[in-house]
Amino acid sequence: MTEELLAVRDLKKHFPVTKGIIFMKEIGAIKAVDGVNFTVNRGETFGLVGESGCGKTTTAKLILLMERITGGTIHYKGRDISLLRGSELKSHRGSVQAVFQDPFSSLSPRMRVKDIIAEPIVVSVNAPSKTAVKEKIAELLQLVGLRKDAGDLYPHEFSGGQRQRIAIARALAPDPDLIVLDEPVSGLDVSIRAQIMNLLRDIQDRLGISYLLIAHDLPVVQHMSTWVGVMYLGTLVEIAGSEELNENPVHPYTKALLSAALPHHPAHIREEIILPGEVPTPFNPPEACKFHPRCFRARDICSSVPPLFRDIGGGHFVACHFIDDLRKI
Amino acid sequence: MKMKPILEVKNLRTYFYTRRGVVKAVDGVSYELGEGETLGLVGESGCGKSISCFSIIRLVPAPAGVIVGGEILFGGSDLLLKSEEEMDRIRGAEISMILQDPMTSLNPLFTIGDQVAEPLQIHQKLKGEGLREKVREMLNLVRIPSPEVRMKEYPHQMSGGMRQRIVGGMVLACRPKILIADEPTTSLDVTIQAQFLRLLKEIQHTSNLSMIIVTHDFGIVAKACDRVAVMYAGKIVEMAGTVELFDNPEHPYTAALMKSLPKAGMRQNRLYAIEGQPPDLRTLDSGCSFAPRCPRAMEICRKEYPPRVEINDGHTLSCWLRKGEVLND
Amino acid sequence: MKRYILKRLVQAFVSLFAVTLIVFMLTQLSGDPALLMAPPDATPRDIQEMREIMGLTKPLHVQYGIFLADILSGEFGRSFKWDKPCIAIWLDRFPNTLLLAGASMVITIIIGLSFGILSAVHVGRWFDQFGKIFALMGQALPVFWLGLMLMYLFSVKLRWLPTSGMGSWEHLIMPAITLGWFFTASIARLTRSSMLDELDRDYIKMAKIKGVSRSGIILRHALKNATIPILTLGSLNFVFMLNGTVITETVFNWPGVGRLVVEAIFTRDFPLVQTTVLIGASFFIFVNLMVDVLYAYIDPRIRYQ
Amino acid sequence: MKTHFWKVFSVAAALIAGLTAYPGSPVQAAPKGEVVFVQATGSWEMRTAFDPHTAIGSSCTTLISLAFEGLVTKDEKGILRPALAESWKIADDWSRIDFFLRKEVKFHNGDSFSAQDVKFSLERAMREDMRFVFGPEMRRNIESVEIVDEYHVRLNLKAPYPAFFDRSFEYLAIVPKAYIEKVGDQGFAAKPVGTGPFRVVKFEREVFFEVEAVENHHRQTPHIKKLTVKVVPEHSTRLAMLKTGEADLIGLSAIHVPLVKRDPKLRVLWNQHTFLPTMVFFAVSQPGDSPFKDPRVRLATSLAIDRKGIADAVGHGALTPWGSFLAPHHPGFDPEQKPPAYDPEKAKKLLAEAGYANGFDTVLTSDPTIKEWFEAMLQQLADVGIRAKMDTPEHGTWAASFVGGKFKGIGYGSGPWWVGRSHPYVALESHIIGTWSHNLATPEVKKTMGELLNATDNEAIAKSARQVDEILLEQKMRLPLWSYHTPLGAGPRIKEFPGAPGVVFPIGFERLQINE
Amino acid sequence: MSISVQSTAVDGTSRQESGARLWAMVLHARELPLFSIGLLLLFVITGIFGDFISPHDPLRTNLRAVLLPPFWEETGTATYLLGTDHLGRDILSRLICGAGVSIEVGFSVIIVAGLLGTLVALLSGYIGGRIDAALMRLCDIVLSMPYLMVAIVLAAVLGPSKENIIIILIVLGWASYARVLRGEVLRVKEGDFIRLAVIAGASPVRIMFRHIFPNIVNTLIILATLQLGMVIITEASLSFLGLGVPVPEPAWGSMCAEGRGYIYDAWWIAFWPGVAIMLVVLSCNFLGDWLRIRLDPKFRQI
Repeated sequence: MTEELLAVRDLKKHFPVTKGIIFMKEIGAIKAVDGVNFTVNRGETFGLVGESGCGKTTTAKLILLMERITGGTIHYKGRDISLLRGSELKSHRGSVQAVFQDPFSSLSPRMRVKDIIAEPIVVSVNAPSKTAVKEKIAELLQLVGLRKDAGDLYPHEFSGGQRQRIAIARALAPDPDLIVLDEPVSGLDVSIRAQIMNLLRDIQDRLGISYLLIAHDLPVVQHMSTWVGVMYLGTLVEIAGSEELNENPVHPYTKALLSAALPHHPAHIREEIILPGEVPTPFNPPEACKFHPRCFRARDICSSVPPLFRDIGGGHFVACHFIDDLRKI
Repeated sequence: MKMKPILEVKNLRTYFYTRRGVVKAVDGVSYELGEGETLGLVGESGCGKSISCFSIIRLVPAPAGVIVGGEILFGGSDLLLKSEEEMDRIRGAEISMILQDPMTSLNPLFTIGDQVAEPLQIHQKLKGEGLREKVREMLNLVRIPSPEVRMKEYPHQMSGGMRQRIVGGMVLACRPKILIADEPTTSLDVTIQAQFLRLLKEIQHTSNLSMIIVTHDFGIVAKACDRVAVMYAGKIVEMAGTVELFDNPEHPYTAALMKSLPKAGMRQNRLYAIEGQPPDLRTLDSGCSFAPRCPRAMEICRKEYPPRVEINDGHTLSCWLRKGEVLND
Repeated sequence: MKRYILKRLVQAFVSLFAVTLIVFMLTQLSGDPALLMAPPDATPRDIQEMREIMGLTKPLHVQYGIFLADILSGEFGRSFKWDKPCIAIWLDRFPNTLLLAGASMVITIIIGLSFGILSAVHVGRWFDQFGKIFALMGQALPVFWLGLMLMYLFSVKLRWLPTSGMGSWEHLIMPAITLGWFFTASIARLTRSSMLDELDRDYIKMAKIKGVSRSGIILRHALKNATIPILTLGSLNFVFMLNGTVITETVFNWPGVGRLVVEAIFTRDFPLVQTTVLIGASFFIFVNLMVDVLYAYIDPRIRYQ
Repeated sequence: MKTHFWKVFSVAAALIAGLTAYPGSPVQAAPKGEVVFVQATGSWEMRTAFDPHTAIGSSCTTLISLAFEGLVTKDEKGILRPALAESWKIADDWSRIDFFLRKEVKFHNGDSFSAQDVKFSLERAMREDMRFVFGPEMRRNIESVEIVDEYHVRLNLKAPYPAFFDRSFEYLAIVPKAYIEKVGDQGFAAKPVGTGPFRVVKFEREVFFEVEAVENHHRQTPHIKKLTVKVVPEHSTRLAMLKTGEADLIGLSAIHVPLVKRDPKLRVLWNQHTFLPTMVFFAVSQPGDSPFKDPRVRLATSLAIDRKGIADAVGHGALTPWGSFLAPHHPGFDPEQKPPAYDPEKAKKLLAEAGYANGFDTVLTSDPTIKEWFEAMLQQLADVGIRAKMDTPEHGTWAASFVGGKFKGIGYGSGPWWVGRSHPYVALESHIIGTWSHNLATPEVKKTMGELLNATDNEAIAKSARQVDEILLEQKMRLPLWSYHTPLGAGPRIKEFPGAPGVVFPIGFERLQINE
Repeated sequence: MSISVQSTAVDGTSRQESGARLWAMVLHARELPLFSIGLLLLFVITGIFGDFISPHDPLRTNLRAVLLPPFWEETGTATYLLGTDHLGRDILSRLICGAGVSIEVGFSVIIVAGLLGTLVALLSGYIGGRIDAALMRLCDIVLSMPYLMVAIVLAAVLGPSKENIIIILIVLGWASYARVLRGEVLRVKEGDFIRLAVIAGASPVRIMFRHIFPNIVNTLIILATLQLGMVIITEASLSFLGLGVPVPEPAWGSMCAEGRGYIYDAWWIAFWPGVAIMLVVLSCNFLGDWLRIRLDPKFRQI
């Protein structure tokens, strides 16, 4: 039925913090990503949601092989890609593409749109002929809803929404199976946001592509995703199907996030769970359950024993000691 | 619910004279703000909502930006006729403002204490222990833990949420009557956003503060505002009480914006999307500025700007559709 | 911070070592001091003897070793021409250069800063334009040309100021202006642009919102923040002044390090050239370090790192 | 805050305005009886602060002549005159020189002068650790210094040593034995004491030197009370100082001569015939082929140069076209030796004869300090077909290449450096057979120079000198171009200052008279 | 300030603007510094075609016409419009041909030093790590050298010639480009388009030259315009010490330095090259300033 495209297991990224002038001594680490597990299935969207500093963007960078991992594995189409080097890496590049938040900084300002879109194809190991590239560009432009002659223009001649379309076209160019969408709509105006979200959904329906969507905005993630993972301070605290998460959130943090999400009608204001304090720094984070200092359910055990990330049925994973209590609420 | 207006903006027009033409950033905006009321100004970026607020306190970026017309009545007199020195006495003491980005709103070289103290020194001529006491009080008010310590610290030592609270404490130090909050939570994380909005509301209740909240997010409006004005291309297209507006959005733009927002917890198939781009404010013609994107645009929409009419108690609208209906009735 | 300073010191040490090597190689390549000092009727034998006495006949690596040892001893070697420790000669002259550079710096700072601030406040108006042209003139004219013109005007024509030399404060005016004008431009321009930068920031808007007066905004909020780049440039300019008084000192016959080094170069007084260049380089490195420390003093963001 | 800033600002502005507008500091002339002389070179060519026996260069002549005396000196005609020696006698075989000393001479500190001091001074100058520039030369030539009696000193020589008299007048100051033995070399250098017409008041190396007149000096009491010598390397600045009256006397750059002449208050004083700029055919001493190895080409070069034209245009009176290697004050000088007339046509013919009808390319090297003269020549040489590319290395590099014999083509030769060398051998030695000869000395020249060296009576000297001159002119390996006169700029207060011929760095300040 | 959605918004959310549009603006802008550009064009044209334009041979001395004043003075002649120098050479011709020398020196220095600096900046900024550390140390060393002193030493060692002056100014000049441009590279490197290029599999060389270089070229040009003036002034300073472009070649700096001796009675010898230097340097500065403002999105729309 569903086919695993990307499987991330116990993914870790620690940035060492050093001291010393000539002889560097490690005095600790920033644990940006600290043991993350999730799976992206073919043709589906996996959404990662969390607040700033929770490690979701670092996770994306690791999957895109822009940073070396500290630990764990990233299996893509059954192969561990985390340790690829040289020509293997080069030939892997292209099969996972990305769209980033800022449509202004993600297009090289000094290149024509057609060159920008063609770049992933042109630099690939077996680049197709010029005419093939040309056809491909025309096809992609049409797919993302831009005029044919858009290719000859420079990025600055487009508005934010149009640029994001160009960025999507570029990401589609090498026919990737997975696109990492890092906050693809948060830089856009409200009226444009819907256009792009629709476009992304249409493309997925037509091409069967998988998305790894990263965003801080819960409604957006829920709208786009099949599965949603909630991240807090470098770890996943909960994974569930999009609607399941809305209806049966289990982890206290997920509950808080949902309660804080803005209503779409004044009458719909939920009971608010205001979390005390702020997200701690990932440098020497809290022991055991990282959420316990802000958690309204925290007990002694939370600061001593790390909770397991458990399946509580139907692919709903939660990392909390009090799952059963919480489910009742 | 008729309240005594504390601030009346009448036909405000603020233009920017650039080398590439005149930008009519605010073009005939009128509204009033009742005592203790929260007014939401909603619109997409570039619609003029921020500039209209900066116009109130006469801080339009010079020399390009010029307030070319209108009246801003506050306490019985027109702010636009006041001298610069008089305005200095009003700013911070009577009318204050919070900007979007707490990371840049504080002067990095001064301590928190100094910055919160500054308006008190200027307007209330406080000195020494009295000043310190007042600063401590303000920091307590905005929930800064251990204010005595924090006073001596610098902005970069604070997190974003804390900085925004400090900004709040700073601008409210002299107990102004009006607070303008320009996208006060946009750059904050969801959970912190919730904290801050609640704090603002609390302070408002205790001190009978009138607020204008500028935002692009209907969620914030739903959560925090009593009345809403929707702006498009430098003009208010619709204004109503919050519940009324959410229940009966009359302007096609308002309605479309609301429909284009993804709803939490639902994986809808498609969102409603407004086609096209917001207009270039330099090249507006005489018709309704939303007409080019409006699915229900009529002949007259392209020719003449619709007048503002009151269609319900406190619900005003500028749209030929409704005007037409009214006429037909 | 301490760690950072230490790290920088180590780097500075490495840089300085490289500088000694470069300077040594350069001077050694440049010619024969014995020949240049001897009068025309000295015979080749006399000249050779002088060379031996100066230690120029030793192998290069030995000479370099001696040079390093001399630096470490603190004497920096003995000048060929003066037969004194170079450091002593340098110390004799340096106060004069310091005085000149100091006076120039004062002029530069006062004029540059006020022009910069006023230009920023009156951006685009006539004062801005005038200030720009005035400031740039200092950089657009060869220093010696400017110096001679000033001398012609103020000494020869108007007879207000003495032409040259050191003595009363009147002697200081023209050289200080000549030297300072050149640097005023950069300070004025930088002050203007960093003031404009700062005036554009959110915290300035916040200050206005708080009701801070115009002068308070300019002088208290913006200027303090704009100080950081100005401080960098100002202190580097000061080093450039200390090292770059060559022309001014020659024109106005100011007995400073600049004149000393020119003469040392022309007479191939290697130890003296090496000393001045080396000290000049260490100034640069040292001042750079000082500026970073000063930053920390001004900017809490750096202080608490 | 606001007022504070404007206060500071206005004070600063007022200060600047005050500084520039303050009229009360007019440029001041030296007080009555005092003279300021501004010297050109920045070189204080003594190793140790002020010890004449550590002299390593020539520009300290003026300073030494003020405070010190040698055994002999020169008068305004350039003739050797007694100074501390009343008379002297050179042995016919150059085996010794006897000096009979002046009596009742006192050093500035009151010590009496005697033969002891002469022996001490000469031996001190010969000491290796003094590193006196002529120390090696003295050690080569002087066997011993012998005190015959209190006022009679004998130099026992190893070889003929005519240069001794020139060294005596320029460098070989006689210093007080007792004083130096008391205060040591360092003490002496810091507070020098001599027998000169002026006594040192204070000095700062390379910056200024202040002396005051010695009353009742045994030779001549100076007319002025005080003299300050300043060192200002930039010629335009020196001129400005002269014009403002800050300087009474300056070392003038030749290019400023017309200016000074035009100013009715100022005068130009000349020290005649200081040195002879020559054109040297470097190529002759170089291996390989060169057009200049043909004497006809060299003659053509000589004929192609308009010596007078250049002298008029850029010499400003400092240059006199010259046809001899000797100066008028040298025995054997022949006033009939004139430079050849400017004749480009003949030059072209000669070049054609030599096979260079279409000309050829070469290099013309010049020291940067006098480059105008040779710049002016480029055109004239090109007119006859000698297309020279000019090269002006920095002085130090130029000197090293010259002495190293590394130049190609043709170029500036800096001498004979007459500078008051009264003996023709001494005047010619360095450039004709010595350090600066660029390997151009032929055996014939060397032999004749040897004869000149050994000659003792004036006639023999004159004969040999003329012979050397003629051989050199015949060989045409270097051409005399102009005789150079060193200009001094004198302000209105200078009444009279008879210079000494050939002296670049002026001496004889005791003869300087001023208007009051 | 513009209020269209795609450009800098009034709300203060300034966004990075692209270079190509800015260039278009540069070309279409109404406030071109016409005077500066005209002067620099004149400078370049005379520099290139100087030999054809100049009324006389700039090297031709005429000892019968030395120190002639400009034509409007009593003794001046129309043959020598701006007068003659101490060797009777035509000042106008020397000025015109001197532009060529100044261009040759100025442009070779700013081009070579600029490109060298750019290369170092790209390697250092993009690749980072040890290469960065080593190159920046080298930069430090060069920058720490007292500029004029070392220039004098170098000029004395190498000997004054046009080529050597160029070499010296390049050796001492590249580091400041490298420093500034490295900062730019670090800034540009943070752009998402660089990340996307990596993801697309572009090689480091491609990223450096195809992506980063076009985005720092503005800064390079601005720096170069400002440096051009510095180069001309430094050459003049070296000439003053007798270490500039040697005679008889008519470089402005050396003309000025040589003419200074005549400043009191033949002011025109040093005056005209001085004015020429001043105008060109001023123009460079104005153009540089103008470019800086035009190419900086923050100032652009005011």
